[in-house]
Amino acid sequence: MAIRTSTQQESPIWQRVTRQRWILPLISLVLFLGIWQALYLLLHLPTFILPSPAIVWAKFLQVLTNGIWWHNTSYTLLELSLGLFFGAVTASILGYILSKTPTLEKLLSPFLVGSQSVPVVAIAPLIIIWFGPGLFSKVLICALTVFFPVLVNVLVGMRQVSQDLRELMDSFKASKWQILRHLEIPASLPVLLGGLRVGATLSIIGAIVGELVGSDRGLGYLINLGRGQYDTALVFVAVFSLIFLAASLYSIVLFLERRALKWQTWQEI
Amino acid sequence: MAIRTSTQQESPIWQRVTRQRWILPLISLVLFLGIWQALYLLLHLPTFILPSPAIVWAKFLQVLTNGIWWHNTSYTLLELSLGLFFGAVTASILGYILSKTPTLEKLLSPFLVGSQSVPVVAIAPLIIIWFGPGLFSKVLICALTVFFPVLVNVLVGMRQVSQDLRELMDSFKASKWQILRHLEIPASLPVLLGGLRVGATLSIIGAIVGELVGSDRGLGYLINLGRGQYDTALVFVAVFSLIFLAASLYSIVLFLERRALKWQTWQEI
Amino acid sequence: MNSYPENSLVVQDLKVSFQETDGLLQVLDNVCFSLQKNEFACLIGPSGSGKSTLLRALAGLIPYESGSIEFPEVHGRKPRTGLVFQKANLMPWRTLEENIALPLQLAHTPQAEINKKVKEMVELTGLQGFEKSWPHELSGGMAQRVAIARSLVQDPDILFLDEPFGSLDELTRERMSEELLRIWNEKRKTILMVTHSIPEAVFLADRVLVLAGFPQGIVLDLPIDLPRPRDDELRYTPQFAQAAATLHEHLKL
Amino acid sequence: MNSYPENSLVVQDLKVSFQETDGLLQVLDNVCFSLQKNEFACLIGPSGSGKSTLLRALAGLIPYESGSIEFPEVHGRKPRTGLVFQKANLMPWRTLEENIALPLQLAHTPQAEINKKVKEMVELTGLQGFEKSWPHELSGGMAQRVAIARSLVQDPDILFLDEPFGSLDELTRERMSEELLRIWNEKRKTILMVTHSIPEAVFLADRVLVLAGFPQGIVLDLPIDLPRPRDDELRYTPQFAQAAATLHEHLKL
Amino acid sequence: QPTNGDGLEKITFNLTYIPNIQFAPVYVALEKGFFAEEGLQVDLAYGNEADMVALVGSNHQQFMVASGEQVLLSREQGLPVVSVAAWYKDYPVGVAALKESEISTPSDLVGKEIGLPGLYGANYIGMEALAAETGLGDDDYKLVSIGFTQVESLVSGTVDAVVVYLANEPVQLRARGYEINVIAVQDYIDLVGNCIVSNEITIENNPELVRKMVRAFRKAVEYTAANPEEAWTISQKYVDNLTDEVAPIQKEVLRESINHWQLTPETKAEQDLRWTNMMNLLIKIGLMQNQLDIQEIYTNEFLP
Ligand SMILES: Nc1ncnc2c1ncn2[C@@H]1O[C@H](COP(=O)(O)OP(=O)(O)OP(=O)(O)O)[C@@H](O)[C@H]1O
Ligand SMILES: Nc1ncnc2c1ncn2[C@@H]1O[C@H](COP(=O)(O)OP(=O)(O)OP(=O)(O)O)[C@@H](O)[C@H]1O
Ligand SMILES: [Mg+2]
Ligand SMILES: [Mg+2]
Repeated sequence: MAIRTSTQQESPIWQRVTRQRWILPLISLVLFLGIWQALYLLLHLPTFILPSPAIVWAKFLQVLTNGIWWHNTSYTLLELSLGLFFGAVTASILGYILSKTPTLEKLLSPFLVGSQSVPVVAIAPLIIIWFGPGLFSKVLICALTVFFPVLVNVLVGMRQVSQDLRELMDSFKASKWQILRHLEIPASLPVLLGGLRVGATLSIIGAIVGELVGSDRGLGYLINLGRGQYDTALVFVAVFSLIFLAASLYSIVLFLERRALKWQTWQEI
Repeated sequence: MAIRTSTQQESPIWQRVTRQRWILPLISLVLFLGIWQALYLLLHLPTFILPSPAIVWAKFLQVLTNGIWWHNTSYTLLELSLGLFFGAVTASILGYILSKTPTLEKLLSPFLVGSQSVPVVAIAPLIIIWFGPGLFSKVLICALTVFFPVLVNVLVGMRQVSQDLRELMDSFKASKWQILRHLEIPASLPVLLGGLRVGATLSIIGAIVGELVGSDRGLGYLINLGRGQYDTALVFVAVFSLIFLAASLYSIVLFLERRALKWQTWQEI
Repeated sequence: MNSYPENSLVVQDLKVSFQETDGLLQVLDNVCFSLQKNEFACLIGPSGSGKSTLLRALAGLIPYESGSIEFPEVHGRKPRTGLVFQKANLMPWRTLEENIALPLQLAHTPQAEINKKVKEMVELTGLQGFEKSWPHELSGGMAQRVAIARSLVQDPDILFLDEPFGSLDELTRERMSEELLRIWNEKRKTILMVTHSIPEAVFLADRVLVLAGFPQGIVLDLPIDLPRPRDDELRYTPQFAQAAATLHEHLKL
Repeated sequence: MNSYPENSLVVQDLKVSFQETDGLLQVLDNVCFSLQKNEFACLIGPSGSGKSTLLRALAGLIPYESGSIEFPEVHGRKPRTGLVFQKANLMPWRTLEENIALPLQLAHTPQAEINKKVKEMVELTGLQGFEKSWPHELSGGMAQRVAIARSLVQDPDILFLDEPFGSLDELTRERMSEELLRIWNEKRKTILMVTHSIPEAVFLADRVLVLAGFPQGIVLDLPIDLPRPRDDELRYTPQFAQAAATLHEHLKL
Repeated sequence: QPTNGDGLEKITFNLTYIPNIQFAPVYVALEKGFFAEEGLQVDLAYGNEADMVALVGSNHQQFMVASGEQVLLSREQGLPVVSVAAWYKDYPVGVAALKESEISTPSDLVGKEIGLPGLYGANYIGMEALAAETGLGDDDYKLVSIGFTQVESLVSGTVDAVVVYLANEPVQLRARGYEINVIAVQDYIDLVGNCIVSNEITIENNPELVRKMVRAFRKAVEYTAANPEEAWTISQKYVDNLTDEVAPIQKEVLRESINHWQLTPETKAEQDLRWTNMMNLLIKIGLMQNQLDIQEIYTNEFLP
């Protein structure tokens, strides 16, 4: 019918450049560093208020070589992974159970909405008083932050399972377990993973809150330490590490999402 | 065709009871208080670790009558409203501009994803250093927390504006401004408000973090005060007030959503 | 056909109603009909008359209030039934061949046999080369063929189809009808198909049943005595036009 | 009709292509035809042959590469055009009457006049009593009527319709066709309507144009000399069947 | 108490906030084996001071470092905590201002904005004590909550003066070339500073444990004061980032801290005065309502 010919018009240079996926983020980064350096030079602020990019970079290399960076980053990572894992797993299981028992769901839904809006920063002290200052409390805070977005999304996801596909499974006389395995889990996966993506970013806040209150390891500790020693470059290194962690976690979940949901068509962001 | 008759079968009492919208939340509340009281009685925990519901209630009445509660709650409310307002407005405007200039959007998108994952707790001290300890810093922290979810949702919303309706507007030779007013804003409103709903809950975290870091008023200050004075009941009062604030804010946005989007069919949660 | 044809489905005095919050919705009553073995029957009726409800009751998806649905035994066992919905109703997370394999997996069929049967169905429905495609990569017509393949893979004795071509455009629809006829010819099933299109019903069926709304039941049982195999020319013959006109008349009642 | 009919649209050698990332997609070429004043023409053609593209070019939504589209003046002014899309394309956040009012609002019409005209169109399309309804509360057929009302409210001289009944079932479709004919009778517009359904084209049109894919253009221009007003009986006459058969022939080419 | 394989008694020692050079004696006690000599295996935990007091008060844990006012405040709320040994000899809080501001005595603070982390904790109490003792009224100055940003806020002129820990912020400021005046609270009133805190249950059930703990800790304090360089080296294992840029400043912080430690025992009368002053102050500023019996609050029974 319609015919595709190769007489493509030459597109302007700018368009050809911006078509490279990595070019624009790179420009952004350079721009960001440029503005930062300019601010540093123009404002004449003392280094402990605003360090230059070069100083922060040197600090990063220093903590990288003397092992401090990895010592603390790995601890935060541990809290995060444990928190994410337990939070997501319990939320998923509870979510599936609740979605099967509507009365229980209605009974608990005020708590669900309520607890979603509990600022975790506010209850972190209570958790520490109740469960002590160790790893457990931090993992718990982290798990709690992940718990609700995932739970809510499992409920929403289960509700979105197509009635038509349920009837299809019924017409094949599938068992409850088969329906869970072959229909409900795959059908609610996109929403579940969407919740996990939000949860992953939030969980970092959870981990940091636990550490900021007081700890001797982790990136939150590094922030406190840097502030206590007026080593603002160290604070910057820790904050950028956190951003990097958050972005990586986000990308990993996104990657998992695209792997698991390769049957979906994808849009950026 | 099909005929509706009134020979409705009597439904079991339990079903008739649960059909009342307020019954289940009420049961939940009673259940919650019951479990709390039971824990209190069974665990023999000292009051400063777990106060009983009655003690917390007495504390609430005390701070209510002596004005402390309103003094602090109103301040947090002020921060919240200003932060929400400025955060949401700037995010919406920037969002609409970005969605019209894809190159700019691509340029900034690494920052958008990155900054969404900056744990606000981590940079709150920097903001106080840079912008001073006053109301401004706290409103800024709050606005920043609201900013990104709303911005991202405006972008997503604008992308979801139906191409068909754009063509419709074109076929009527509508101006850019008319397209914005009559198509783009109403079409992206649901997603925008969805972002606002998330943002509203997050903004509470923002306000509290700002207060916890350093403040002499607000519910975050009340939490710090309660902890400093080993008055756990006061901490509970402040946390419950926050939950109440968050839930109210959530409900208000939900209410606005349902008003503004009364053309949509609605589902619970 | 024998002089005393074997029945494959007998429905008597079927009554179906739905319990809704504000009352009992009565949808079907006095529905009586039977299908002969290897017969291709079409069911038409106004929107909301209960066609889908009838099919869902026959497929065992919803209970009925009174009356009876009987499936006489085939080769000494209960006959298997298959149902094709109005929408293709594919699982978007399964490839084309995984979708076809679903009912076999649910029945714990060994993998080797699954592979064999799926391959057979892919060929029968002309979907070779698309085995690994995702549903969203298929055209509407292909998706419908997958749905039909999925219902055929268990080798059902009776096939219920609920407006399987409802969402297709006229030309694709005609092509699909021809393909369905070819499959029916090859596999010889008893088929009951709901359709909105009078020409489609006339083109495909041995018999057309007209279902009126509650409480009337089946108000017309029209045998279509057009020669088989039928081809496209048939659509523009006077006999065709006449059968269509009769049905049209009864639908407006 | 006059012996020398006035033209309302003249299209000559129209060529349309889309610039895509991996090349130039040529969709239309050598498209020549003209519409007479107050004529009801239908456009049919295989899927993907460029029917929608042609309509969008005529309505000025996409640019064309070469050739010409001319709208001779009516009463000394440029004629107004209206376009109805395949989907009703209503704004879900506007009530039925607000949807109809949209084009008038965009043209800065005074509110009093808007009210008057909208009321008129609601009556013409038989939508009284639903003025305050939301689009999601309307049935498919009602939504299509709103779309038509919206395109008529500006009193266009030429109306382009792109498969306006595509998503409706056969019975509703027939009812809508009859209503469109009634409106056309009352308002006397020039109409060009794309459809997938041969019977629909024959039933409605004075002329049926068949568009083949690139690079053929219009391959058949068939006048339908059936008497008007047309009613349902017509569908089962031999003349009708014959015109349909001719079109069917040309579509398969 | 649980013991590990070596027959050592396992306990947790709660320190506040994060690892810090000011906790050098604890690190010295661990590294030099002072705890092990007493048969103790000590784990460290860090956290918010109030949270930690709650944990010791409920006997979840047995020992911590806390400031004197925390003992009083928590006892009033019913936490049975007891100070079992003094560490600091005075209250290490003061008000710092840039030299050019010409604030050098409490009376210069009149009409000024004074920054402090918040209206709670040691900084607040120190400031209130100074004001009460020097006759400043609530309206004479303005307190501004600035979080722990005293150095930045003072340097950038956000506030006129800041409340500081004598051993830390003044050192930091001077090291960065800022000339400052410091008004030390200890020059105007005697208050209790940091102590080793335990609880009544432990004292009653396991007084030997308390005695061992106090003995080891006192020994470490004396050793650290005598060998600051070695203590510094030991602390580098426990406190991250004691790199060359921060080393001179942090060493100075350690030296400054040692000046506040109680190296020669005080008389009971002197100690009673500190505790009573603190209690009266807390009552005066409304943080406490009731008079408590000072003798229940601290004990010298376990001192070597
Ligand atoms: N699960 C259900 N619960 C309640 N009412 C139902 C249910 N399913 C169908 N109905 C009602 O039963 C009646 C018949 O519906 P059905 O879907 O069987 O009609 P149909 O003949 O298939 O119509 P169509 O041609 O539009 O598909 C309708 O009034 C419908 O609202
Ligand atoms: N905006 C566009 N950009 C690129 N290609 C397009 C665009 N719009 C249509 N096409 C292509 O132009 C060709 C004709 O499409 P068009 O929608 O006009 O067909 P049609 O005749 O209306 O088909 P149908 O009957 O299925 O609606 C198709 O190959 C289509 O992929
Ligand atoms: Mg149906
Ligand atoms: Mg089209």
